[in-house]
Amino acid sequence: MKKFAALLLTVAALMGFSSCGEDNPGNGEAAAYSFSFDGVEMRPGDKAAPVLEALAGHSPQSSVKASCLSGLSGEDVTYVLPGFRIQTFRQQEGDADEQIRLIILSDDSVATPEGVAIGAEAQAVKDTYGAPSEETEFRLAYTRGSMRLVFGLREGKVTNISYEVLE
Amino acid sequence: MQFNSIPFLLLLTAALVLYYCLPLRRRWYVLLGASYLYYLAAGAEYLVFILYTTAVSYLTGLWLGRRAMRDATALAAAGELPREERRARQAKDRRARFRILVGGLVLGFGMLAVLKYTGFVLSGVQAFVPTLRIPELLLPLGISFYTFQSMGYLIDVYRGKAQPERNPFRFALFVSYFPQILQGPISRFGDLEPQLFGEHRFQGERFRAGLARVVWGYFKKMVVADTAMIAVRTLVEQELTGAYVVLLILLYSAVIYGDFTGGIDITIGVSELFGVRLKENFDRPFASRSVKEYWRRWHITMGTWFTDYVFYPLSVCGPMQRLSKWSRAHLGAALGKRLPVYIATIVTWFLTGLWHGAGWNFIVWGLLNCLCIQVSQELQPLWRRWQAAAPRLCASRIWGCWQALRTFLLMGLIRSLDCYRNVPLTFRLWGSILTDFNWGQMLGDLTGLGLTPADWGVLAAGVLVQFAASLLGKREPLRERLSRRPVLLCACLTLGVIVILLFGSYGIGYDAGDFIYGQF
Amino acid sequence: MEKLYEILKSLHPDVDFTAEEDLIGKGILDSFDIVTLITEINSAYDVSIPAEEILPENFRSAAAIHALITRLDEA
Amino acid sequence: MKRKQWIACLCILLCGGVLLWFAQLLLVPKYMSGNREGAMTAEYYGDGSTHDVLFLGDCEVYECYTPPTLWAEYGITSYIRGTPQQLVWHSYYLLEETLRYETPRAVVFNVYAMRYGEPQNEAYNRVLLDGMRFSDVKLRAVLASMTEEESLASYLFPLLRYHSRWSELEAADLQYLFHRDSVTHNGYLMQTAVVPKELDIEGEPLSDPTLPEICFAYLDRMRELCEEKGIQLILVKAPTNFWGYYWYDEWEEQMVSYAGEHGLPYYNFIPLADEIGLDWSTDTYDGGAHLNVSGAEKLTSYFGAILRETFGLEDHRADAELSALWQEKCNAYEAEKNGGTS
Repeated sequence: MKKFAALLLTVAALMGFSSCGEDNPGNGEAAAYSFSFDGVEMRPGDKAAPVLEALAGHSPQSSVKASCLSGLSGEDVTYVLPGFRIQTFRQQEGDADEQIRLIILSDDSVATPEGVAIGAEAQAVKDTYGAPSEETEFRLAYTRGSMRLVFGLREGKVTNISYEVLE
Repeated sequence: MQFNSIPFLLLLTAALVLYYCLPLRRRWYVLLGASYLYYLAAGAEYLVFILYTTAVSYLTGLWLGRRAMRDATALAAAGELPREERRARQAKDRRARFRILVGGLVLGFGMLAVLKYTGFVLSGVQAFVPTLRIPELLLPLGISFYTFQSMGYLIDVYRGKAQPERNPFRFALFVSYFPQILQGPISRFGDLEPQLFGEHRFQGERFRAGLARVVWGYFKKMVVADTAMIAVRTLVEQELTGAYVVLLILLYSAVIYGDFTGGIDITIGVSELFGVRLKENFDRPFASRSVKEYWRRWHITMGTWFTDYVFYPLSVCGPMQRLSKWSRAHLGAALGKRLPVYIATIVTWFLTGLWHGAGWNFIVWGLLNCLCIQVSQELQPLWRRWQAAAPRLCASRIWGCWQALRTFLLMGLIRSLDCYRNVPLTFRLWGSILTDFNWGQMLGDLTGLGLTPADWGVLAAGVLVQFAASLLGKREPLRERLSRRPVLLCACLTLGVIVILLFGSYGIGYDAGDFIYGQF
Repeated sequence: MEKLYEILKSLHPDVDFTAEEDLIGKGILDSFDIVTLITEINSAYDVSIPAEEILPENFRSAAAIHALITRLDEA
Repeated sequence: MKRKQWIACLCILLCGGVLLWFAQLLLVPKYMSGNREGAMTAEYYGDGSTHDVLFLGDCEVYECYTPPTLWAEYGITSYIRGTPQQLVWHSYYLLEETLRYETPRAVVFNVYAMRYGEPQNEAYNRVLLDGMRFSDVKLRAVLASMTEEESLASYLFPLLRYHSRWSELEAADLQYLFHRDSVTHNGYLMQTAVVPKELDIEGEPLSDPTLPEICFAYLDRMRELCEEKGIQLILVKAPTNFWGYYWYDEWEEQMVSYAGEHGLPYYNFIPLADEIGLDWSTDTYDGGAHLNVSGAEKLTSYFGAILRETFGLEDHRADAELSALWQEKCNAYEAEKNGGTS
């Protein structure tokens, strides 16, 4: 009987501690990659409004891709900026929580904060960012938290760079 | 396989047709076949767990039965023995049988504990060992229910209240009977066995009553509970404070009532289609005037299970009797006689909470219920003096309604722990009811909770219909009266089906309404 | 029977147990009393009342309690 | 229960059934305004006449080819069985069903759908499958296209899917209870707006350029079905010029090699845009993603020439009965084009 009581106590104690273990944050993920241009930092998954306001000076042109069925909610929008473009998703025009889905570097006039630009060697990318989480003949991908930095490759050279939101 | 899914209805129809075609004595084969088909649909990987529990309790039961037989014949063969020696031998045999019982219980409850509580306990250990990886354990369908039912069987066999079942297939049906596997009621072997294997000729009236009960269960579940659940989910996700918490209490009461009693109505109704009568699990619970009475009307079979197999044995077992003697000797008569019962009650409610879920909110939920019962028990003398002071008022209906309302709100408050599933957050939200009671804002924002005005209308109508049915059915449930008038019943059922199909919350856009108690 | 009356008297001195026929219904014996009663009876009569015998009809009156004790004694 | 009671019950059940059937007719979306695309599939059954050319595909088909122009300029009869984001297996089952009604001389399939290996949204399934008449083909189409959350029952009894529309009913739901108006011209959904194209940018980078295996499997089945019935299968890629519906070079290579391997004609109209005479400032209604009516006519007359010269489709304008029928269609087409009621 004493053994039973002892067992009960230890189990209760263990559970007692579990309550404080409930909301300890997951071990810190390495910070997600972000792109910056003209002092404005942006990351896929962020709200689009503040970033677009900050970049208003470059008068981004926007283009909307409506879905085939007009009733379907949501549309993708692309904002073209010097050397790169931002693709977002929103419910409708002026939607407050329009979200950045994709940042695409289109030419070598811009580079990633870590200094890699279009035309760089695949090996240069690996030297800068280390082992990729996904490597194929056509691409190198570095996944961090809820986003992914992808380098498109043709004949070992970087042809496009994009920051993507993980679905 | 959900109750409100097409495959279930197909399985049920096929089983019914086959059931009434077979000769009377072989009809239970259909039930066994349907039960295992139903269980397989939930996932073949779960099968091994239910087979394990069935085997453990079947074999332990047989062993206990044989051992009891052997002890009795040995004792009789030994002829006349002095009282002392006979008593000692009986005690020795009983202890040996007790060890077999404990072996069976440990194996049975052990599996439940491992599958259900490892994650919970390990998350506690994780506070010390952060790198500990908690394995993802799958929780077999209805494990809490069929484990309790088979363990109850073992204790009944040990106590001699039930004869062990020799035929493994019959016993397998007792454990896995498909209507009640998902969320009970937790039946006793003595009650269910004669029903399952009795001779059930087709009786029109009982069949119609069962059908009416099934449709009524679907109505409560799909029209009321699932609609209210949409708003509850928004309230919980956004953790809205103040008057929203009161709204959540009211809505979640409608959800849990519609979902659980509706589910049990479907279970008992379906079982009645086969002529198998199951124990009632509810008796107009929201009419109860005290927490103690509430727990005699809500989830009755679980309450009696914990009382018969946990509370009483605990309060009269050896160590508790020694404690009772010691406490009465040292702490005086009043506290002395209360201590053992308090301890037994607290442990019982701790386990009841734990049974509901592997989480602190469930345990706190259990202990709070225990606290309410103990406090109202202690205030009994105070309450009698108040009753003596104003007898006419206390006997009046208004007072009765006030008590029922008070109990309803209190139980709703405690039950909201189920929704938030986080104890500190729940207490903070309870506090917010007093600090910022923003009922104006809440009333204005009703459509923002995911329900259109039309849905709110359906919800209100549904609750009113339930309230009316419960009032009309005070003396005799409506379905019994209706089952005696087939044409009227047919009209009601058709109308019911149409209402469910039109106003039910099901299909795309609503995630399939799985039963709250189905996840235990 | 005498020992039984003594035990009952020690619990509730003001109740006349010889005549009382509905101890449970009238709420004279509550759950605390029953547990204490069982402990006293077990030590006084050297029997052990199992949990499944805790039923209203066994504790309805002093006579019923006594019948329970004798039944357990012969078993 | 006595016989009289049985009869009463049966009557009640019958009334219940009729009521549910009526509720289903009432609650099913009518697609007469707003999303008119929903009414296109069912419209085919009302046409009744036979056609030499059958177009299959998504919006790059039902908004880029105009049957009345094909008839007016070349006397070729055609029908477009297109639906929004029609997947390859949708097209295959539509073809199989259409062959139960008629055997066209040529089937034109737009290859853009090859990029989708799985359904993108339940709405696209509903828009196509709800319109189809009940048949074993529809059953197989439903089973092949259903997403995770959908159920076969909700296609057999659409009431199970649209029951919650009871609180959003409009006048149209009552007006179009038993009939539907036609919203297209032999499957062509007219778009008269003009939104010039501005941005000339590429599509987003591709993570995996290879086209899904399942698409080629169903394309093979379509090819075999056409060979079996002696129908000429023609693969086309509509001239779109938009970052959102970008046609990648890797995809083009795979389609060219597939067409070459099976000896199928494949026309990619994107590079031919200038030859067709498309002007991206006037011929598109959404900035380059789709053609409007003027763009569609240009493409149709260009494609008509190919159909006549390369595939030798005859000119039926001499046939009195057909020309009377098509005259009506052309009048309706011109009326909508000039009337501007899009």
